Amino acid sequence: MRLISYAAAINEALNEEMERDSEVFLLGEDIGESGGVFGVTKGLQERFGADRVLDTPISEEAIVGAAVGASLLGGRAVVELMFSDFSALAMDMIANQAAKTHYMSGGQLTAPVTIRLVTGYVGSGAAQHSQSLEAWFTHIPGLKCVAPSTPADAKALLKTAIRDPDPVCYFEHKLLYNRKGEVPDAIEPLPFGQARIVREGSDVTIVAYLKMVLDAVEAAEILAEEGISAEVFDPRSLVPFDRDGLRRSLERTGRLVIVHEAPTRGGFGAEIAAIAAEEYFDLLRAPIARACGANTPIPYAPELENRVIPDPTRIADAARALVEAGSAVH
Amino acid sequence: MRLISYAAAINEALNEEMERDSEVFLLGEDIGESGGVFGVTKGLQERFGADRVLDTPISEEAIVGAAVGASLLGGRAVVELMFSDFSALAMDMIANQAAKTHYMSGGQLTAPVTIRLVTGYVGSGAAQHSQSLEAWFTHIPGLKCVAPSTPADAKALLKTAIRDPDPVCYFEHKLLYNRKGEVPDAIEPLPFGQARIVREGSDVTIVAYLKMVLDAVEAAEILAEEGISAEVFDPRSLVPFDRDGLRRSLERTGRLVIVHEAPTRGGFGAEIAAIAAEEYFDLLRAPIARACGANTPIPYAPELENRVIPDPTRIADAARALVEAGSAVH
Amino acid sequence: MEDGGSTRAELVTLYRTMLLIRRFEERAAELRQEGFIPGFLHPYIGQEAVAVGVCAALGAEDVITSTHRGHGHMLARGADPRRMYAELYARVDGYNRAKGGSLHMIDTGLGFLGANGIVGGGIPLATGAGLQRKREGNAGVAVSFFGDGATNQGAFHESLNLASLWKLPVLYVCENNLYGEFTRQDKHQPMTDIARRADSYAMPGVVADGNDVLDVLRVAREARARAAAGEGPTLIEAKTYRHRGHYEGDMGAYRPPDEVREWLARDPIVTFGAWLVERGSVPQGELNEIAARIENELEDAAAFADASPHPQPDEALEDVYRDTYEGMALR
Amino acid sequence: MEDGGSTRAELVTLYRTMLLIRRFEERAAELRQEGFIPGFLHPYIGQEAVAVGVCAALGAEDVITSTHRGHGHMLARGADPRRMYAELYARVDGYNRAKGGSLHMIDTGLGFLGANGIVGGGIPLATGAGLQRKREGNAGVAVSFFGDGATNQGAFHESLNLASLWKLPVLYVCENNLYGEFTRQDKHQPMTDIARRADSYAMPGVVADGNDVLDVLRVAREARARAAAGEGPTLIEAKTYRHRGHYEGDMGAYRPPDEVREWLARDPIVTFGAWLVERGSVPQGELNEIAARIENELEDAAAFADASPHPQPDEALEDVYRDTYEGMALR
Ligand SMILES: Cc1ncc(C[n+]2csc(CCOP(=O)(O)OP(=O)(O)O)c2C)c(N)n1
Ligand SMILES: Cc1ncc(C[n+]2csc(CCOP(=O)(O)OP(=O)(O)O)c2C)c(N)n1
Ligand SMILES: [Mg+2]
Ligand SMILES: [Mg+2]
Repeated sequence: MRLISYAAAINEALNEEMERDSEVFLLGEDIGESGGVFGVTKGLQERFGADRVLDTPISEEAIVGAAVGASLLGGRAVVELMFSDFSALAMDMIANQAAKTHYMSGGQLTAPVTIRLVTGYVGSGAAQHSQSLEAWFTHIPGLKCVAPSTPADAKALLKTAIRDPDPVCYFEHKLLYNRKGEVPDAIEPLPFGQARIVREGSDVTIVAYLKMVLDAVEAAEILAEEGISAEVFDPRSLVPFDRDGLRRSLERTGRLVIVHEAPTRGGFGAEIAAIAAEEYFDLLRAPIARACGANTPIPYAPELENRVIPDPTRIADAARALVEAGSAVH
Repeated sequence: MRLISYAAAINEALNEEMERDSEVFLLGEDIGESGGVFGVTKGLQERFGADRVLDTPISEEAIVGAAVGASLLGGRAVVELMFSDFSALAMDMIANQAAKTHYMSGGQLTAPVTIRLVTGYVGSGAAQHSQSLEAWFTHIPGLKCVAPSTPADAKALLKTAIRDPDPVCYFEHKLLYNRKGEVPDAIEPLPFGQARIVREGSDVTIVAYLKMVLDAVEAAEILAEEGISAEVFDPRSLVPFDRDGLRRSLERTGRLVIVHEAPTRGGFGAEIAAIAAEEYFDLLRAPIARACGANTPIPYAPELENRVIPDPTRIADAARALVEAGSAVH
Repeated sequence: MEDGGSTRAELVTLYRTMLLIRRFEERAAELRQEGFIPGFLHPYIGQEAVAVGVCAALGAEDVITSTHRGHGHMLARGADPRRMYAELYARVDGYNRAKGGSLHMIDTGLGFLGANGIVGGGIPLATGAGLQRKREGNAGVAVSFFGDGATNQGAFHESLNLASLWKLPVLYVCENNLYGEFTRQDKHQPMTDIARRADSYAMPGVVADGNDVLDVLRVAREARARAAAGEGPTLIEAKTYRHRGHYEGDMGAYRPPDEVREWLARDPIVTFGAWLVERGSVPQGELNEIAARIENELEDAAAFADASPHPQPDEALEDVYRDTYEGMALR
Repeated sequence: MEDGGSTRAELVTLYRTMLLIRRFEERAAELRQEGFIPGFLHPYIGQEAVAVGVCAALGAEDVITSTHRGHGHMLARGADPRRMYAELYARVDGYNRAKGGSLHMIDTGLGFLGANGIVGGGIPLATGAGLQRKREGNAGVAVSFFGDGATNQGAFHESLNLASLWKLPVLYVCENNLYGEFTRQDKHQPMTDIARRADSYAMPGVVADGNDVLDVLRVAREARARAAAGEGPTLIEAKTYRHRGHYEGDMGAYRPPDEVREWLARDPIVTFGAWLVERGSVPQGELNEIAARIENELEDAAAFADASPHPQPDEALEDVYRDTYEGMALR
């Protein structure tokens, strides 16, 4: 076991996968010589050379497209979108090409590309550098989507993503990069679709991913002091999603709060709520609550940014309200 | 009252709005001289001239961007995306620019552009010409989204969209173009956020929009023969969404089936389900059901296409299951 | 015309392949009329010399991305007309198991990475394929076919810049048939020679007579040699014309009759056939036999398609993911 | 340098504006150091002659789209440093009510349609603004500033094609400062003169000395005249250099020291100041007074920003829609 940062864990995963398989290569804007604007790919170009860690022009559509095209012939391209907001420029290559290749071809061809999307708010990054757009991708059949919250998961899931035969959108959160966590010296790829119970509880289940897992845990601590036992559920991969894990958790708690940074309307939290309302309705002892981002762009000023992004207090308030109303309901 | 087609209704709305306001102009690929691949804009260039109905190169990002840019200075641009699938090439201009301009500028500037997205399956159009991508847009704060199912609504809502001060995504369904319906000789713009009860019922509410409204009505007829009274609820605009209307309907029925063509996972139906599970939980006498598109791309073969798109039978089955299970639940 | 050192057999094969494409498309149009083909069809008729000339310059390890007008490229690459018709018929023996249709036909065995429903969509993919070939030591090149209209897409610009910067082994083959859908070139771009756009990327740009299969072959050979030698990509503009409307059903009324007449008079197959005969080496009788054999082949292909079973509805749920985690990802 | 017929007063204003930008940016960097400014800052230092030269050629009805490095463009257009600092400070008196920050500053009153966080994002918007101006009978032109890196974006290609095809009154001003972020031009595109990319669109492309405010002014005047006369757009490449890192905090270690030294020696403000003095018309003392007045102005601007209130949290829920249907759309 070592205590390393989330960024270092991603770097290690890339390092080890490139070591393991010469078909793995990286491309992105300023990921090579300079090691990335967040330093995540530091040292990799020195180690593996400029033909396996490629600095690209500012051409999101072409670089994602090039990664997809190379993957059609067996290259294991890992392409970085420096800010996930820029995926808006590459949606055709992601959603119309990579996602649909296997299906349209009748199973002949696949695009096993890994797309790293640097996600979430960063502190006054404002409207075009702070978005959480995972809902665009979870809606597109053919894509898998993962969203790790710890260094260990970040490393294990990235290995899985790179080895996965399908295109994978790998969401990594800027504000987690410097967070440290325990990572085993040798770590195996983690199968997708296995949630992690971050903290056990019996009164309410709080589903959260990426940076919001930290806030959910804080919320659970606040609630614990009030005698409310909250379970924190980190799905880790959004597609596939661990439905059985959610069912088991709801069997314990009967109440559901969903948390993400992205705007509430049409966020992946809506899908989680729909799953629960369709399949686990009988387990619900209270309405479902979403403590998610406000339906606004991300503003610049800290006071405004804090207003639109969920925090432990708001998460705890939502959970508390359910527990108080909850038993009354049925 | 006249009986005209959905395509003709859209054409009339464009015609009358261009008549009314010289700032209204149209741009898109082959919308002018040839009147559009679906004939929706026929005659408009002859009538208003080539400088108000512009045929563009195949450059989705630039033409949507040009529409947005013109709207910043007061032009009322209406831009057509010949197939909504091609919006993947213009997402930056729609989601990062138009949607956020008013907010980022602190309310100084708006982009009152109307984006016409030609949506849905068409019969063996396959994976890149048949998508229903409305969920991408409903998730982005700053955009309004409308999805008419009848000629009258198509005309009234397009007028509202063009006059609206915010950017509006106007979804129109290919398979509705030739459907005729009653349209008043003079029609007023229809405020957004007002759902229409297509058919009243007391056992189950079926929410559907665009072409699926027709299938929902057929399903309701099937159910009626079995003595099940289904209400068909057409939100007409997705953003804003008529929550009060949904509540009133659920007060009558206590059961909810949601229908759309788009893949189930992360579709706008998930948002509707989440709203109901959050706000109208106490009104629900049964689990929520989604009779939506399969989580696959749209295949080419008719047999396969029919398998992944909801039809009256599948909608009726979902509703019946709720009614049968329903009362048992609580 | 210049034979550029092709053998008699090679020349005859060029003719045969062009005619196969022509007749495949004409027949497809009829079959669609008769209701056997449900989807869109964008006929390649008139442009045969481009696909055939380019593909004759390629090797087995080369790969291709194509367009909505892709039947010609696929046949020129050696695809099986039976499986192509079966796909158009939406039957299980089709190339894509009836999931793709005309717009998405793929034959990985031939390195044919697919038609594309997105104008310009194949260009970045070919660029990436070229990148992968370069990583393998320029073992083969990538070819991207696209039209004049596609050269106004951002994907074209970004891809050519990247390919030239990295000296990728890619042939960018623009089939300038003067129209993007119903819009004439002078209404969609302010210049005439698309090949000149290569200058923006310090890339060689060459114009070929797209109705002269030997000229296309010559130009493609040079470009392929340069690419394989690690000298980077080439933009080839083949000037040609589609004889029919944009898709089956479009009457092409927006095109001046004189223009159409003029181009029809330069039919790439008729002219090349005449050249083969005049040049004396190939008797008309041999060309007639070729034509007859093609009729039989297509007759057989249509019969094969017709006999092929319709897919089972639940097959629609397969192939979304190669690895579905026991179907979890499908939910 | 050639004064191109500018009056003494005009020349002094050019100097003053360049110096204002320089000092505004240097001070902003300090204020960020001291913790007054929360977000990213991309300093315009070194490129002042471009913004000032271009904006001096514009009229009141002209509009501008800018970039992530937009402070210089905005100040050259006449923006109020007090409201700019207030925005950087994230206070309510900022141009964007603290919602935008450096990357999104806007002053509609000045026709400044905004900085942009998306590289190349402003190019299609300026093209559309030009379209609107053309619809109004070329009442004014649109100017789009962008960098060398942005010229590899599809948006650049699509926009220039459209603008030239439709003869839109647009000035596309590329500030080639030799780097896109940390990547040198020769590593992001295979050519040197970006102005030549105009040829792909049958558009005039002109190179200007981006460190010579008078040369930029001359070139911009010609381009604006052509645009206003309905003769269409121009691509202007202004060769220049940023003195600092890509953003505050970046040390620019990736740049060869000689290169930096060489360009610093060509400082656009120092050279123009020297020229004004040598040319005799402007005594050094006058320039010193200008500098002193700027210090006061910026002192006052920073004080104004500091005194401006922080926004109330709930203001975050305003301005999503102009028309919220009583807040319905917000839910
Ligand atoms: C991104 C995109 N925009 C528009 C279309 C609709 N469309 C299909 S083919 C076509 C014309 C393409 O013209 P060109 O590139 O010259 O190819 P050609 O049809 O002439 O072979 C258009 C506009 C599309 N399929 N994809
Ligand atoms: C679409 C997009 N890709 C990447 C970035 C990150 N980024 C911000 S500035 C920049 C460099 C831009 O270079 P250039 O266009 O030359 O402008 P300069 O910074 O030199 O003024 C990059 C890559 C971005 N903001 N937007
Ligand atoms: Mg064409
Ligand atoms: Mg630069």
